[in-house]
Amino acid sequence: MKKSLALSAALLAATALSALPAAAENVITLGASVQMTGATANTGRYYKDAYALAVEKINAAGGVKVGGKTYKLKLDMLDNQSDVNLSVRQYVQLVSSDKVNFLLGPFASNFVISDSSVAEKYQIPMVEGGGSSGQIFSRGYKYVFGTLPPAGNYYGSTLEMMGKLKPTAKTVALVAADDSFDVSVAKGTRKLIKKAGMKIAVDESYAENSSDFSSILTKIKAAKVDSILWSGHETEALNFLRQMKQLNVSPADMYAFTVGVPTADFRNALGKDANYAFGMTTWLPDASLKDKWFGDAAEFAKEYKAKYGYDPDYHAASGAADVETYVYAIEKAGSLNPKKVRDAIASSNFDSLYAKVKYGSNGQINLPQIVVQIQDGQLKPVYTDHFINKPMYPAPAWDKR
Amino acid sequence: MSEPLLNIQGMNAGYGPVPVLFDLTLSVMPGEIVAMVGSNGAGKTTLLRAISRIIPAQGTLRFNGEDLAPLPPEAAFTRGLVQVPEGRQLFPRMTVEENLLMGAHLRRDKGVEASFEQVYTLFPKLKERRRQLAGNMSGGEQQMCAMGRALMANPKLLMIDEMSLGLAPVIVDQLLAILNDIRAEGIPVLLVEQDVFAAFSVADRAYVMETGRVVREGPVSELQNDQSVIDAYLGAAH
Amino acid sequence: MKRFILPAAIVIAVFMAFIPGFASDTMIQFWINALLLATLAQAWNILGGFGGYVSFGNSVFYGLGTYGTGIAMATYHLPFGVGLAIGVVLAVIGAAVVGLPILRLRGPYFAIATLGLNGAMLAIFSNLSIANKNIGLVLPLTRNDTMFYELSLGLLVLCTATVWWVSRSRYGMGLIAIREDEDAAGTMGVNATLYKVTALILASVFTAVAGGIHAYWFTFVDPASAFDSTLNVRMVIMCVFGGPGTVFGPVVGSFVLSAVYEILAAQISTAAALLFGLVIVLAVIFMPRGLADVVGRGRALSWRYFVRNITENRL
Amino acid sequence: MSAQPIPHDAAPKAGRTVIETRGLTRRFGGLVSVNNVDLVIAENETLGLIGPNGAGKTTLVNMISGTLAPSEGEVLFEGQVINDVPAFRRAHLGIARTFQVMKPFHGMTVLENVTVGALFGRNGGQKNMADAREKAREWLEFTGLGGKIEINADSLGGPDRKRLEFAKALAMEPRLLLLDEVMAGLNPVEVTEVVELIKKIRGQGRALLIIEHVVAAIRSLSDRIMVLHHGEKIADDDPATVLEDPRVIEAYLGKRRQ
Amino acid sequence: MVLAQILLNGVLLGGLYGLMALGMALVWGVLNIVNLSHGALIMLGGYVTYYLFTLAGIDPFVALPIAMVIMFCFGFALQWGVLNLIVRSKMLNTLLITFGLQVVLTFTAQLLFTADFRTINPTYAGNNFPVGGLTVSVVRLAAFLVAIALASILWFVLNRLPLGRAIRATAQNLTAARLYGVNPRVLYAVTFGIGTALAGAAGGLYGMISNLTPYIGASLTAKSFVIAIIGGLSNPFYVIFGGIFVGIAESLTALYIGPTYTDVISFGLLVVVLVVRPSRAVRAA
Repeated sequence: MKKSLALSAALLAATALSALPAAAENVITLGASVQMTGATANTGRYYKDAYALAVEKINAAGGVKVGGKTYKLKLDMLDNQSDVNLSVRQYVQLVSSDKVNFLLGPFASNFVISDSSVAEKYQIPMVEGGGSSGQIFSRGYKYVFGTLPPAGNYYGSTLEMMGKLKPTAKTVALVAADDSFDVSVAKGTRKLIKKAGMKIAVDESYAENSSDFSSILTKIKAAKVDSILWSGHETEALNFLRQMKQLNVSPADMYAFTVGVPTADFRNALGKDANYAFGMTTWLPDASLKDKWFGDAAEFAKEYKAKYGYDPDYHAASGAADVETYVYAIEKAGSLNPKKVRDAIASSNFDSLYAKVKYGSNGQINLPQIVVQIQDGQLKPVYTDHFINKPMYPAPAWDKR
Repeated sequence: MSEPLLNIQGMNAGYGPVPVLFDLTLSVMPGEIVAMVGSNGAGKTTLLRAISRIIPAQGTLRFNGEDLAPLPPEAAFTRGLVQVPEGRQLFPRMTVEENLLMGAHLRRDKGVEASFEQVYTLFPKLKERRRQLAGNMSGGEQQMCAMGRALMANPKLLMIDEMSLGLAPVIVDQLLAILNDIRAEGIPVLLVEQDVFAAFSVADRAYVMETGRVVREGPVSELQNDQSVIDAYLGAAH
Repeated sequence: MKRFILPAAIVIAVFMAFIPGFASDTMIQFWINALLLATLAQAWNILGGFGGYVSFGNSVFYGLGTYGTGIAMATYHLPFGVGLAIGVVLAVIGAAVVGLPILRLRGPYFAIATLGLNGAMLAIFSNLSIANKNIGLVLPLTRNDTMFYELSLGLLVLCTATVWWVSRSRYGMGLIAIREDEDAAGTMGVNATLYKVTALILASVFTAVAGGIHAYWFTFVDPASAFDSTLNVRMVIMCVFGGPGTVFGPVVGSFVLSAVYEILAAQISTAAALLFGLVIVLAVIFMPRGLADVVGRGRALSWRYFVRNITENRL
Repeated sequence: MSAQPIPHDAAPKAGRTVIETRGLTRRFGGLVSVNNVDLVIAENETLGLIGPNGAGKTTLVNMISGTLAPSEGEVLFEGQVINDVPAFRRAHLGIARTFQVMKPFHGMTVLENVTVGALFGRNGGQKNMADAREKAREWLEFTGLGGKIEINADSLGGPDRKRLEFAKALAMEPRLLLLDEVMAGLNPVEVTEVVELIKKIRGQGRALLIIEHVVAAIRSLSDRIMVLHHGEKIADDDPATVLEDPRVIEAYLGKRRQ
Repeated sequence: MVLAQILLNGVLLGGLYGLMALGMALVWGVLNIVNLSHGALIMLGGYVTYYLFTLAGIDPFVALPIAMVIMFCFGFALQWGVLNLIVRSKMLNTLLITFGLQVVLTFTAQLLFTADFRTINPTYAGNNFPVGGLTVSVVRLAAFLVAIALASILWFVLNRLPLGRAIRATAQNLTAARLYGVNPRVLYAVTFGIGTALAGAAGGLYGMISNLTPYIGASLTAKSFVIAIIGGLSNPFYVIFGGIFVGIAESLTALYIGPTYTDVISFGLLVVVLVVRPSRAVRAA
């Protein structure tokens, strides 16, 4: 027992020692806690790598100029191990002990919801590219900015496109996971479908992390729908599509997913079965997206691939834009004062490799989704507010491919 | 006189802090049926446990001329010292035949079939019931199954713990007759029994145990009418 | 030496009350978490450590406390205290309703049945509109971590005081008797059903309050984090690591393991979880009776103790 | 009832009936373990219960103490049928027992073990820890464990464990004390000590039921001896008569064969 | 028609569920260890099959037996070297250590295989054929048949071979089994190895129907656990029936109540089975 008391005492001593602050000169530190390991590390890596690449690039170009002084960016990045409790603690550490200047966000809405509370408490801005749930931006927080567009409008451009295609789909099966983000997507999509004059023939939600969709697919098959609009997580999208084929479910016209389709994983895993799947992305590595540091989005994608060995997707681009937001805002504010920088972020308006970055009054960006489709194993952008490429439409039945 | 098959000298044994056996000496000669009798709690079962080395014991323990003490516990079994445990310890949800086969579990020789024949000849009832689950049989049949299982191991010495326990006298008589047959097959038996006269009716020699000690030993013919045997059970007033 | 433990613990507790005055915010965050986890381990200790009933359903009470507070504050805009009270009431009802049928089960059956409860509860709350289904609830933000720290510390002190009382009361003697031999305890006059159910209810109260504090501190509640079965495994591990059935073992076990996890996460992040798993495996192998037993041996402790633990439990 | 035990030597005269069973039967599957047993023990009376292994003695005790429900028949305590009374309530009524396999509470000291008995036991036992501890000390003193109260119960040797079982049961201040093989595994000297101990606790209104294999001991302790064989009562009389009974001898030693 | 298709889905998937639980039930029944790392072993089996398929180009159904052999060795070593050290310990300790193992296995897998999800995707993975208006997925049917086949083989081994006899004997009466020369240490390791091999096979099939990440283990443990309880531990076919029962129950729940309620049903069933018939649920082979 004595020893355990001694242990506790040692812990307490450590507590006392940790009160000492650390200081830095001519360096602006950006703090982030992202999923490098654990269940969501698969997507977390986009943020880890994009943050690092953007910082490296900006420093190479001379860094940030504030009031005649040049600052280098420094990244203080921690691994939250996909543990949301740990991530909150790490953000507090970043703000209070490591004394970072500003915060970058983690991945996933539930992390952002809890972690952004830290930013709000300490009144240090957090620019995040990993959470788009309405709950993040409906709390009236002043210090949280998001570069992912709101969930409700994800299917906006898809439905607009569907209206222009012949034959026009009349019935829709809407399938969504039951988590915050996907429920928001489903809610918005229902309105959009009604507006487009289509009928929802099947409307199902499923428990997050489900791996079997055969019941839902059987219902869809029985309802003989023209189209399926699906919203959930990447692994589930993959399962859903595989099981569509296994159960021979082919809607008359088309099927689309909110996530998965733009990633290389999706195509690799499914091979030619990935063809015809519609998806969406807020971002494509397109040369039309000009950027101050990378030149354009295509260059960014090239450098990213060269450095990390895999293709970036919109998560990565969104993450890079988060870092760039700070550079623009700090230079504009001419100060490192969190409040001034916060105000400068709120009035951001710049072109980047990701998109034109401009935050709404609630702190969230709004972007049109680009409809994409996998055509002969290639990811093709199809539609934004006009057709970019010709869609392969309607999708043939599985046995007729 | 030839060397004893089983030779125990000065054995002490017990459970943790509770000593049970005190300076115990016992031997079994080839071809003999030896009875170890005594009332409940005298330490008979403990003795068998000490012999099969489930519990630690001090003293000499030799079997077939070999010192078992430095060997691992399974050595006793592989050398032919086979036990029919108290309460039969059958595999209740296995058939009679499977139970018997478990007796021959370690045997790789060609004699298993012959052992089956031998067991079924000794216990015709087991042959009738060979497809039945052991747990569903009567007590007497279970005891037969347990003895049959032990015989399947091709024992050099068969040790039977409380064979008559909970069985009707008629059944006990049948089993005793079978013990004679087993001896006739050349297998010596150490019979650990509470039922003195049942044991005496087949045994050549006997030991009487009381509270962990051997109090009398000798040929059954001598002990048969010895008052001290009754005293060992019902107190010294007899 | 034994008689110094209590005064020492009181001194430490008083000292800890002043930590927010000088420690860094990060440390306070660490401590809030560690204190809440220690409370969970300590609450588990009541039925698990003293009564010998291994519950994997305590996370249900945590979830009920979390949601009681969450629903009250987010949906009905009630004050925090009311939320906590609602959470406690929910948990107590849950413990009584669940406890009566399930505590009839002995040993492994009980543990197994409680394993099912958490999964069922998670699924139920994911579909409950009042709990905003699987989307979760956002609570109002409070900028006062010191309050959360002192609340957590107070709760742990209260819980530990309760366990201290249990350890030396008629009630606790009854629980220990049940743990050692429920039949013997019954024949000695211990009303086992009553004792077990009240122990579960007692545990549920502390567990629910811990859940409520965490919810408000964290400002977000969702079913997956509220009804997290690994949280239950963590409380069991912390309690067992420290020493089940002792007063301070679970607290020390929680603090040590929290620190180990924190250090691993900070120093070698990629392999941290892996090493944490290894710590559990090795602890079970080498010190199956917990840290308290190891430390309690004092000078008599040698490598033989660890070897004996293995030889006793291996085949 | 006085808390202070007064040593007795002579067995006191029997009084009011404490425990009675009528036609008590217990089956396990097809097996009848206890068959239609009637038993009566009065105040201050000691009944010895003997019989070969598997005769159903412990089953009978289990039914009286309430850990096992009878298949048929009744258990009456002081004239009241207690079939539906759970074990812990029977303890409150004043039934205490020891276990054949000794079960000290591990991780508790000797004193704590006995304190459990004092805390629960008859009429719900002592409500106050200090009183219970005091009572436990007295009984430990009485059973000769007074010097070992702070020792962990696990580290007691065989005879002391028996004493501990005694002290635990006595601390419950029972009206009926069921002793299940408290002498098993003891050497003759220790058996004598335990016999002396039991002699001391006879009387004071207690009824005693002793299961024992050491027949010499039980004959010196019992007012009456009852013999069970294959679950049935085959004798119930004074010790001398019972032990001469040929049926009893046969039950124990078996049938004489030629 | 929808109902028929749903029932068919439930039955086919239930067979795989049963196979997942088979190894857990075997280990539970014989060693009295509730193996919380069982799901992680399924996950490992999936990865082994995946790499045999992608790196060595072996058809997954051919790779399955190879994966089973590899997993057998792994399970044998795990029992021999680690679990054996606590096999006589309290049940709580076995639960904790297997939970710890689950953590270790999961994060080792993450270091070795990364967090990317993998699918075992042979060319015929999506094939299907119609039967009287119903659609039957080739892979699902094959998985179902493999599950039945493995349960049959296990039944045969347990009931007709000396090894299985020894396994059952040990489960029913460890003392007597030792008395007749069974070496429980070897036997336990072999049994755990068989359980692990079955988990490996389930993992390979799972990878063809769903996808693999290092983190699927925990939920698969829970599922296996529920099925082992519902099916009972006494007969491989009961476990498969348990799986089919859960598969059908989940499918019907998804059809009539909603897909988000499936877990309420399976965990609810578990609690009900335990409270109503605890002894039947946990009886060894």
